[in-house]
Amino acid sequence: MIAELLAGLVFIPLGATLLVLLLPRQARGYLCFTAVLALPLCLMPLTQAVWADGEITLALAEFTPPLGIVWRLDGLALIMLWLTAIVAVPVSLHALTSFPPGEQTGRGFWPLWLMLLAGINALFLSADLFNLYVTLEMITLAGVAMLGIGGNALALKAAMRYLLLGLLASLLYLLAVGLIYGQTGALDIYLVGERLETDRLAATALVLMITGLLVKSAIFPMHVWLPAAHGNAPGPVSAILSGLVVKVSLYMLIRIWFWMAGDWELPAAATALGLLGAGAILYGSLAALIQPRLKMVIAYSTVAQLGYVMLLFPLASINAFHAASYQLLAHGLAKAAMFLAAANILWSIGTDRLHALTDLNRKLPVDLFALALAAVSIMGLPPSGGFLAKWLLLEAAWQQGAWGWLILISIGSLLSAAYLFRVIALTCFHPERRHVPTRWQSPPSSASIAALVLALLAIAAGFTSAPILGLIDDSLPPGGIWP
Amino acid sequence: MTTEWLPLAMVLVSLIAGVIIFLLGEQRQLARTLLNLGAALVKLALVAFLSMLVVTDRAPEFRLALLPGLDLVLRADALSLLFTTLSAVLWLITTVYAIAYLERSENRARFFGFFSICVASTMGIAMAGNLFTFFIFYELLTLATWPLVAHSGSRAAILGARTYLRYTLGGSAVFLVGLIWLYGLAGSRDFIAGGQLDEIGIAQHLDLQIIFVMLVIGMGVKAALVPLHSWLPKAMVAPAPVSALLHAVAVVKAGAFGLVRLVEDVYGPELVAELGMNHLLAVAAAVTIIYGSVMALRQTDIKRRLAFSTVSQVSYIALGIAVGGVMATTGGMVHLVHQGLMKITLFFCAGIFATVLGVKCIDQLDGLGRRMPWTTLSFTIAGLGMIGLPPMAGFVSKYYLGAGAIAVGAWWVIPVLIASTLLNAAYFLPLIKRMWMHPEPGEWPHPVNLSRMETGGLVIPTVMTAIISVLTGLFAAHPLSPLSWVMGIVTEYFP
Amino acid sequence: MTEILFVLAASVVFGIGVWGLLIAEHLLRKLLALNVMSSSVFIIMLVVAGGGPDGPDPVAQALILTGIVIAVAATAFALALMVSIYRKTGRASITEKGDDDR
Amino acid sequence: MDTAHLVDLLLAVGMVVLALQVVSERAVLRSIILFVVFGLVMALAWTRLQAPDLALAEAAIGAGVTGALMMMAWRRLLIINPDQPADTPRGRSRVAVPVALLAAALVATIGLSALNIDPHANGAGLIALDELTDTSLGNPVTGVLLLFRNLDTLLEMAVLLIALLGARAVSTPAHPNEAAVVETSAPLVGALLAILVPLSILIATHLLLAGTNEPGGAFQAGAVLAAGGVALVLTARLQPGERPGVVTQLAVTAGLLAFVGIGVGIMAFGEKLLVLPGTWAIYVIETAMMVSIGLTLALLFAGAPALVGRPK
Repeated sequence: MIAELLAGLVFIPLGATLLVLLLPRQARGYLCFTAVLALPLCLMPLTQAVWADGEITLALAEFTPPLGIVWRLDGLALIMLWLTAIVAVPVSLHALTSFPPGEQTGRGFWPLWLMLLAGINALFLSADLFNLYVTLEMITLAGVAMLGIGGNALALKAAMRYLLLGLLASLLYLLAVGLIYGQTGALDIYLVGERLETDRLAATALVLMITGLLVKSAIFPMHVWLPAAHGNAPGPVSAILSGLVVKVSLYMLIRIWFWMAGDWELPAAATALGLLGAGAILYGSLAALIQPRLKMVIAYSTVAQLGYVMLLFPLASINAFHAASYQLLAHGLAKAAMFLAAANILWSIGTDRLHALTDLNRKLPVDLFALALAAVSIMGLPPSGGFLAKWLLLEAAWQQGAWGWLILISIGSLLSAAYLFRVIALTCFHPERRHVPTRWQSPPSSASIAALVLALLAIAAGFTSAPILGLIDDSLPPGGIWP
Repeated sequence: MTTEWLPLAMVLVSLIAGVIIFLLGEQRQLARTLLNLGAALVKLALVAFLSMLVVTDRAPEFRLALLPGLDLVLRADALSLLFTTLSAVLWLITTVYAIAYLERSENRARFFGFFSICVASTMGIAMAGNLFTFFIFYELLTLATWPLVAHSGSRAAILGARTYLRYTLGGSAVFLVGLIWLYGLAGSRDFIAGGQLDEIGIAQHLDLQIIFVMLVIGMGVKAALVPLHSWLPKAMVAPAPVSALLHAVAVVKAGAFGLVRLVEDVYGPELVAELGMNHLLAVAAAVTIIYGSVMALRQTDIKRRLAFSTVSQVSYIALGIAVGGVMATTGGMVHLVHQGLMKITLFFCAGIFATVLGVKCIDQLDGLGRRMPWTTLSFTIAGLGMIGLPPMAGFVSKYYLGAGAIAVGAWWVIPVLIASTLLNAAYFLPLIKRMWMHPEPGEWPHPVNLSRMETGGLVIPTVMTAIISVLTGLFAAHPLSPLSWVMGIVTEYFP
Repeated sequence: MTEILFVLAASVVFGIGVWGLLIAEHLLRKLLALNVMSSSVFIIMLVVAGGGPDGPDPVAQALILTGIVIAVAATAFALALMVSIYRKTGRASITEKGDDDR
Repeated sequence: MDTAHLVDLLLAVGMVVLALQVVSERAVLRSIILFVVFGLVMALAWTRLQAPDLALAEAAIGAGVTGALMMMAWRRLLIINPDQPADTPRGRSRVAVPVALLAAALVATIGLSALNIDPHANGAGLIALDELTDTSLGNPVTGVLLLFRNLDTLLEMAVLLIALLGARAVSTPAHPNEAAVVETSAPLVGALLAILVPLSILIATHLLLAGTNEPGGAFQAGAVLAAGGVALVLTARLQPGERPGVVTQLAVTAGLLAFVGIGVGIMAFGEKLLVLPGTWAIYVIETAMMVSIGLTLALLFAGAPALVGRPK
């Protein structure tokens, strides 16, 4: 039964893509949405199984490592899968109206979206370095393609930049995989972790891998592609890219660092990664503060928020692990909500320039409410998932006496408050410049509800820590965590 | 019958009311009014019921684990009931006033929605059973108050709101770091009368001192301790009911209440004295008292004068708990109630002056007594109370403060009190004199014709709070008075 | 000997690819540089994996084969994207300032 | 120095020189042509490394298909705007040279140090050769691709499909000039096609069948099949269509459909996920994959969602 459910996570969306391409247009919408709804249904029994028996492994085609590929479902992977499923449902609900399955753009969107879901799920399940490469390519190509739907020139150029850097990053990663395979004769992360000797070759491979993944995750200063891509993508695609796609490579980075290179002691490298995170927090926040467009603010906010996850590497304790996972989860929910709300605003008034956003509290109360709730979580104000993440991170920093990181986190959250309150203030209280929108159409109510649901979930994440943290506790790296 | 949910219900009543008000939209005025008043009445009933439980020693407690070892605790004890009662009563009165005050303005749904959430967070602050819970609602309060300050949407309002945010968020960042530090040292502890940190060794006393300062900074921002006060006068651009709420019940009081919790229930007066932190707090409070009064004297705008008066008066609370001893602590804590009653009256009056006649500056007050006798009378009563004239409520507070200071040998408090009283008189008496003695001007700045409903809605709450403030002073010895209540609480701290 | 020669050549080709990717303005040339780079990566992967008397490591060969197909898929998609950009903007490059504005 | 090493040296030098020219050549078209030559040199290098599967793949896919795709894209650009200014590399990025040198040095160091490493005793490659004896397959690469690590191959087909879907999704309305395809009605072309297309099908089928025991397989076969399709597109015997029909969609997805159908459907019979039930399944899957790869590449080449026959 378990194997069927695991297969379902990948092959339901994949199979649905194939069916969507073959079926007549009337049936498409329902089919796609049903396929997305099936994901949380698959995850529920799997969660119970992981709770009861711990990690689940499945050797594909009955070949075990080093030859075969193994799927491993532990707590961390489960959390990421849940994030994917939970974000996917409202985003799909939104996409049903913004990309109607029968129309030209929808025909482009839905198969790619389902393929992307299949790729993301396959990546979270996979414990094989090369299989991770293939899934990562699936995700990158599908993500870039979705970004270009609609043919906006800015979006197309951003897509190209994203694609070129993404392919370069993939090559670096692939080269590293080749080197590691040469040394260990294995590709399974756990097995490689056991066999890898810490010589120059392995160190270089690790550097190549990390560099590639940092580019894919848009960690400062390799973030250059992200703001334009996330800021110009069509509505739900921004939510998908910011909520899910960047998390994927960050997750891989965590896996490789702690699971594959878990018993190397690399405090200097860890500090360097943390400093990149610090750069991301400061630069992303300051850049968000001066952006003229709502979606660009949110995009730069993603650059900043991902920086918090990087603090896991220098802090490297159980608390930091909790914090980073929670940050991935809470940020995914809140950021998807923000981008959906921004998409609705853009749809309604035809622009997302901040100075044009007046009186939204009366025109688009639900969307503005969703935006504000999500902002609460991003700023790390209680009660919200973002707050718990920040609390855990501060606690982790305190326990190690890492006052520098502690101050950084505080400053970062103040900066995030600065740029988000700026947005909300402009949308509600706008004294002199009463902007009369050139066009107005109210967004479909399901689109607004989708944004609101995600925002409420981001807040609700502030009350459901026990099961989530429990899952993480059960899936700590085999070599332990070292600072 | 289980009563655990009662503290939660106290918070949720206003929170849900707020959300429903948002959803009702701008036009459903009657439904909104009924909901507002209904929720306020329900809350009063809950407070009454809770008081009964607390008196009979069956105080309920609601507990929810947010993180392992980190609980959200809401519970009713004597101190929290003091604050909730004050908030609940004043909320009801302010709601009546606000409905009348905002009769003709726009964005009322937003206003009343955040107004309710603001009260909900005040309830949460009052009922918080540990510092973590306190912090959560403290932040929620910041969030809910910000749109109220910016409500009018004018440039000044937005700037005022921005200043408010900068101060409060900066303060809460410091608060959060202090909180993390404290929890790292001592773990999560519930509030206990007399403190919870006794067993922490002498080696950690420096840590405790730094943490104390950080937490005081966090709370001092809202309590408007000098030099963290300057957001308060700028926030005066908010509508009058908001100012009233801000100064009397919600924000400033939340900061002062937090200081009380910090000194009495987290560190405990003994430890605070041992760490030498009481002197620090007392000096900060004394400086604030004098500075606020002097600044108030220099203001020509009525609301700004009242704002600086708040800066000064709220610090009596901090001064009381810092000086310590049964009497002084009682004086400080009872001022929580007394100052609230008097200050809300004053702001109601200022709001009436501004809306009905357009009077905003002190030199426009001439002859108001004849035009609006009831409002002017209320203003006079509250103003005299602030000065500390017997038998007003303010006198009771000041008397206990002074006597308490002498009892513990803190003689230096007396000159501070005297100076402050003189300054109070100097900035209130000229106003009162102008209103009653000076002749009416030929023309008021912006006279408005109000309907009977509106006039009643504005004046009746004002008169009521004025009367209550007199009664609390007159019947201070009655067993149900705030003073007796506070005495009961304080005797637990100083057995 | 063969291996050493090829590894050296592939390393230089890798460097040339990086250089080309960074300096080229035309998107086609950037893509050519990427493809040149990927070829060099494949050579190194195969050489590093070693092998036995029957030829190089079969798993490495399979990985490279997969890599080649993925590279061609990505290239084909990138070319389609480039043509779309060209149709929209009349340029086959993405180096422009002011992209953040709308 | 014997002949073999001389050839190696020539190949190595050729690779470097060609790569340098591909990147630095003034005219883009010459770059593309040189890239194809580079691909052929690479193919020779693979044979020298005793990897004939890769040599075939490099020649057919790396050089052939990629070169054709590049060429077609270049041609489109020219059709859209014939006055395309020549592109010359300029020192745009000051970091380019240092980064490139660093990269080359890095790669050379690690590559050379890796040469000293013996193949791992428990390495996947040796185990694959062991496992192969239990199967009816003779080509270990095909074994890895379709039996031992078939999830990679399945997802790789997904990548190919995503590329096609993505190319469809990002396509903007075509320029009017683009529709004008060179119409060649010369009898010689017809005769050439009459030979070329059946030949490509024949070679593809051979590569497919040979792939189980000898070098070759679905990918190489698909690329050769695509070459036939490309010839038909170039001579306008097949023309870009607007909407893909069911047959096109079915052919494009056939590889994945067969793979998923068998690999996942097998679970209904109590087998484990992706266990293939026998050699026949491998043939079915490879055939379907070949069709999908061939058509997908041809469609990507034509830059269109579908291909239709020449209107009569």
